[in-house]
Amino acid sequence: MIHSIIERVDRETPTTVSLLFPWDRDVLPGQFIMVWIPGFGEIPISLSYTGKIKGITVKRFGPTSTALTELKAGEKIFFRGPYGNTFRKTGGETLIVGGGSGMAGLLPLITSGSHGVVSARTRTELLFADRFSPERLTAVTDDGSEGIKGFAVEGLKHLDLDEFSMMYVCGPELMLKSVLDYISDKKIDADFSLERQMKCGIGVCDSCSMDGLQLCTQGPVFPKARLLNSREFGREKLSLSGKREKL
Amino acid sequence: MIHSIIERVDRETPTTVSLLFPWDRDVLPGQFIMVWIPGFGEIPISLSYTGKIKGITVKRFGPTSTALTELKAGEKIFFRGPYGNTFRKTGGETLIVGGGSGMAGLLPLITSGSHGVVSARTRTELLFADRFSPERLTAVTDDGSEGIKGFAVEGLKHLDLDEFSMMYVCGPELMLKSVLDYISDKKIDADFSLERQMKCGIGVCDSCSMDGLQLCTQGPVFPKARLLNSREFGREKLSLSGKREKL
Amino acid sequence: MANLKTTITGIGLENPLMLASGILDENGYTMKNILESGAAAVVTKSISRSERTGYRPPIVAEVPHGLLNAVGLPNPGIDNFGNEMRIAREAGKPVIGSIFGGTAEEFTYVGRKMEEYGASALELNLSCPHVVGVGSEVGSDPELVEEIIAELKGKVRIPVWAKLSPNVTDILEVAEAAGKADAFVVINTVRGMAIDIHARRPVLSNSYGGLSGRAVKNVGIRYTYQLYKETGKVIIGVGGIETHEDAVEYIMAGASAVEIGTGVYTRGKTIFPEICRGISSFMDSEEISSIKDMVGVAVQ
Amino acid sequence: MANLKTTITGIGLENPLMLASGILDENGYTMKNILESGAAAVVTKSISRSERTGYRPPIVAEVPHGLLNAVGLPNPGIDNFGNEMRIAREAGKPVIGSIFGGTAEEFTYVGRKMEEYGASALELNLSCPHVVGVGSEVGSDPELVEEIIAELKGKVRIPVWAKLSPNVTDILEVAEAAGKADAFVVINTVRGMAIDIHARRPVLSNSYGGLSGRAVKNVGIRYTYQLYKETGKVIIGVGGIETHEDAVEYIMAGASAVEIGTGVYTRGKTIFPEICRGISSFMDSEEISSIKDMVGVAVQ
Ligand SMILES: Cc1cc2nc3c(=O)[nH]c(=O)nc-3n(C[C@H](O)[C@H](O)[C@H](O)COP(=O)(O)OP(=O)(O)OC[C@H]3O[C@@H](n4cnc5c(N)ncnc54)[C@H](O)[C@@H]3O)c2cc1C
Ligand SMILES: Cc1cc2nc3c(=O)[nH]c(=O)nc-3n(C[C@H](O)[C@H](O)[C@H](O)COP(=O)(O)OP(=O)(O)OC[C@H]3O[C@@H](n4cnc5c(N)ncnc54)[C@H](O)[C@@H]3O)c2cc1C
Ligand SMILES: Cc1cc2nc3c(=O)[nH]c(=O)nc-3n(C[C@H](O)[C@H](O)[C@H](O)COP(=O)(O)O)c2cc1C
Ligand SMILES: Cc1cc2nc3c(=O)[nH]c(=O)nc-3n(C[C@H](O)[C@H](O)[C@H](O)COP(=O)(O)O)c2cc1C
Ligand code: FES
Ligand code: FES
Repeated sequence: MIHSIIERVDRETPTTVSLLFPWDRDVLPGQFIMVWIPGFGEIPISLSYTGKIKGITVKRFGPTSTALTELKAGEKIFFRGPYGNTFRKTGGETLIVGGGSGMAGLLPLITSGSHGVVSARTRTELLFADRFSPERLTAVTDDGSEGIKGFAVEGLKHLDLDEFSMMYVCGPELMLKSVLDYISDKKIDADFSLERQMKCGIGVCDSCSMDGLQLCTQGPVFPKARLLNSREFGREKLSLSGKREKL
Repeated sequence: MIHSIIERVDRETPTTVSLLFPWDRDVLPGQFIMVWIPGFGEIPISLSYTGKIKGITVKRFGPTSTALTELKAGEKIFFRGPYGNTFRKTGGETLIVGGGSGMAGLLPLITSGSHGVVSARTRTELLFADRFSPERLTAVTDDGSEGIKGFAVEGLKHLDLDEFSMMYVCGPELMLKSVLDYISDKKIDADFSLERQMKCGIGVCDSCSMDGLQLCTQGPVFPKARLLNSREFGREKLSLSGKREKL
Repeated sequence: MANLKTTITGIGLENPLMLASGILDENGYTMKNILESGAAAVVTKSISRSERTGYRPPIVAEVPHGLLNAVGLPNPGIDNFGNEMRIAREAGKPVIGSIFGGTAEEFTYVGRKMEEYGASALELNLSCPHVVGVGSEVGSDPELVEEIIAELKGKVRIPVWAKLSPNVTDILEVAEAAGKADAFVVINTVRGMAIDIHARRPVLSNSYGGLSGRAVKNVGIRYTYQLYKETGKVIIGVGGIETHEDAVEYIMAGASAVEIGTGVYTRGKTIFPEICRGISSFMDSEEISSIKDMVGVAVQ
Repeated sequence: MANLKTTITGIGLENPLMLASGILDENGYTMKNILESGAAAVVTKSISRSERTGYRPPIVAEVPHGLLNAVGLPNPGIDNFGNEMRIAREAGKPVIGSIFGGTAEEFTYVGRKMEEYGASALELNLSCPHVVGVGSEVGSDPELVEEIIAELKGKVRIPVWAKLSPNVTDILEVAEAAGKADAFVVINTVRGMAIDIHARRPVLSNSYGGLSGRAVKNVGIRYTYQLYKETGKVIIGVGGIETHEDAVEYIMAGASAVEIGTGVYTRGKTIFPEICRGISSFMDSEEISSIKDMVGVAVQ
């Protein structure tokens, strides 16, 4: 295990915090680490800060992620990685589409030229919406408390996708699927960063697999073309025990 | 184990052959390899050729060395190494003193400016005597069949040691001891390459040790100064079982 | 080009390399992908009668020269595994069903279902916890092993391989009990543990785990050699294979075929074709014409 | 600067690092040299009643991440070992006598002589071949172990450490039999083998050997943890220690002191002072003031 000392904790939303810590290692946007909270568990978390100081942005969920959001500056953080691949680079204007904590892994991609579609359950949970200039932000909330009411794909419908050279998408798999379905016959290319159950992070346990590919080693980022003909994406996954289930 | 194919076999004396084989590795004069003859045993042998093509020069003794002298060109040779340290470099004229197969490890040191004291039991066993120009060779045989009769140290007595900047000595330990005793109060410096029982070659078995030093990792070459105050050199060694014995 | 084809307990293999149980073999599509990557066969994750979720992560720890794992034998239960078998078998190569249980009845139930699903052979994982004697494994209870295999051999027609644990005082005693099996598979993981000194606790949620990878290669070679020499059985070697030299070492020690687990993590799925190429050129340079001609040649 | 002093079964050590048995401890001058290099104590080569020459070379094979050895327990016999003990003790630090035999009488004869020679403790190497049950070791015969230790404890005053083999199904059974020992030492080497595929035969002249070094570290950690947790005894950890992190890992798993063997080969004799420096700065940065404060802290 690698360990570091947390330097700063930023509260991003009522349920989400960023933890910043020094780690002298080159990492790429899209890559993740397996974060270990001794006594609780180990979970995959994207690197939201990929500069000299690294950072993660975590949403409270079960016991492990909750323990993680309760860490303080000065405390140790344990992890291994970095794991996984990165996004394709592109010139031109990019569209960044994040749902819930999915914005965390997209943060390193945001530039002054990016347009964002940020979706969340409710207005207070819109993560990193402030990182886009207001005229380049499309906010979407399930409850309509801010921006467009509905799911992320509703936000896309308000945009002219031909303006963008590339779309980067991260969020719950069903959201990704709806985005993929929406753009399947459109010109725009896209990279999707997927999240599935990950037990090992290193390509041995098969818990994260889709179509025979391991999200942890061959993903988590997949190009639009790869997902279009998928047999499992957005449809089926294996449970903790390995039981095939509908998504 | 490393393996190579023997390229050439040179008969050097009735009991001694050189085996030459390619091995793409930098080695230094004085270093040795542990040569394995499957089914017979494994023994330490100095590298007598240290250029691009490597070579060893082996005298028939027990089963393993005998099997080694019977290998033919085209056959495989198995070994590990290189192990051990090397001789100190020096300018000026050097004196090379080798007894029996001890000349093997000294071969890489012979230059056109070297003077040699080559000793052996009998004239046909004088190893590498032909590598010195005749006027720079002092041959010594136990039986007086060539050159000076007696042991190596007798050869030294016929030379003015002040002419040499350095002496390199290799041979049976008692020969080395008599040489050391002879030069102990003389100005000449010397490097001695020692041979003791070696079972592992890598500094774990303690079978080759002398004064707490391992010949295989901290030797086999020791400077005159180190040997002068030795408690074990030329006096005592441990047997195959580890029993302390007089040399 | 040397011919890598071989057979193991009557099952034809296009090369001697199989995927080991527990590594990338829970999802049918993954198994299919591994077969398409060049493995001659895959062994499924070990399957039991009932569903198990396994342990909470951390379930693996990357240690120097190997992996430590305590996955906790998660599996959907044999009744839920038919779909994965069907998908894996689309590759048209042998799929070996790894099964485990605590009693002969459990093994038999699961084994018969595996046969129905089209498994080419059964691999019995005898290293699972055994309820009666606390702390011990099924595989260290020779009577139970004998009973399981006798029972299974009477109930299924496909070959039965017994995968033995290295964590025993005397493997020959277990091998004798498993004497009715068609082949022995050695080794399963070696028990081990890793502690994080900064967190001051074991890394794996289960504390204890099983060591695999390069660290255990020489242990696997030893058991392969010993079982080949002392029992004369068909042996399948597994443990720490990452290069073609490792595979050949197992074969010369007596293995008729080998399995690769941790090597897939250290070298990727291309390990299968890469090792095949390596074996093939080794055989060419040593003028060996078939895999069978190498089996056990180093055994004295 | 953290204080590295500690004690083990009443023996004061200037730091927790000792030389393991069988590595550079046949010649008294070598043991003295190792003590002067910074080891707190040395354990001698295992000594028996009668002289033994051991096996013909190759007696070691360098394998990835460790060493395989089959030295064959060469030793001059206890009656010829007094001189070496005297020379080693000139360093003024504890010398632990490792002894072995096939019967309680042999152990007692050798142990009493070792005590006479000034050994600070006896380490019983229970991993030597046992004549009665062919193929098995003294250490896998609990009754014999119990008898040896009972007998010795009645005949010598110095502490008795039992060095246990990792090659057993259930170490707790052996530990129970060895319950009268003052400490347990784990682990001895793990059985293994290496085959040279170009020579097509085992490398070691004895074919089988014992694996040591990094490859076995996690096995040693596991046994240290298990014995500390289940028996509450004083534990001495050994196996694969090459860095200060390794040493601390053993100590946190329950070891009161550790031994280093193969590390002397991979890192040289300076491994002792280097690891001491490393432990010391680790303790400083973690604000731990004594070795004893780390012993077993990772045990759940
Ligand atoms: C590549 C990737 C990147 C991600 N990035 C982020 C990010 O940046 N920010 C973010 O907030 N989220 C991220 N996530 C999602 C995040 O990993 C999950 O939300 C998180 O795992 C949930 O943690 P938890 O507290 O619910 O886990 P817990 O409930 O504490 O469980 C911990 C682990 O144990 C497993 N587990 C639980 N119970 C059992 C059991 N009985 N048996 C076996 N296993 C069990 C869980 O599946 C989980 O793996 C990412 C996920 C992936 C795959
Ligand atoms: C650094 C070094 C360099 C050397 N260089 C050369 C050189 O260049 N040329 C040369 O000719 N010689 C050289 N020698 C000497 C050479 O190593 C010996 O002459 C050789 O070991 C003798 O081989 P053998 O055939 O008698 O061995 P064998 O009798 O076959 O024995 C092989 C090994 O087994 C050991 N052994 C034998 N019986 C037993 C037993 N019962 N139990 C345990 N072990 C046993 C032996 O001690 C030996 O190590 C060198 C020696 C050293 C130390
Ligand atoms: C993550 C992991 C999970 C494993 N699960 C199983 C299993 O379910 N059943 C089994 O028989 N062996 C299992 N094993 C053991 C392997 O099949 C194999 O015997 C062992 O890892 C040694 O081979 P390797 O060094 O090539 O990995 C597992 C090994 C690993 C690393
Ligand atoms: C060459 C060699 C010889 C050994 N001889 C002995 C021995 O005589 N007695 C003994 O108890 N252990 C012996 N051992 C085992 C070590 O003492 C130690 O238990 C083992 O090597 C694990 O520690 P390491 O990884 O630090 O070497 C030997 C180990 C090696 C490598
Ligand atoms: S998380 Fe285990 S294979 Fe991806
Ligand atoms: S030959 Fe073994 S220590 Fe030198």
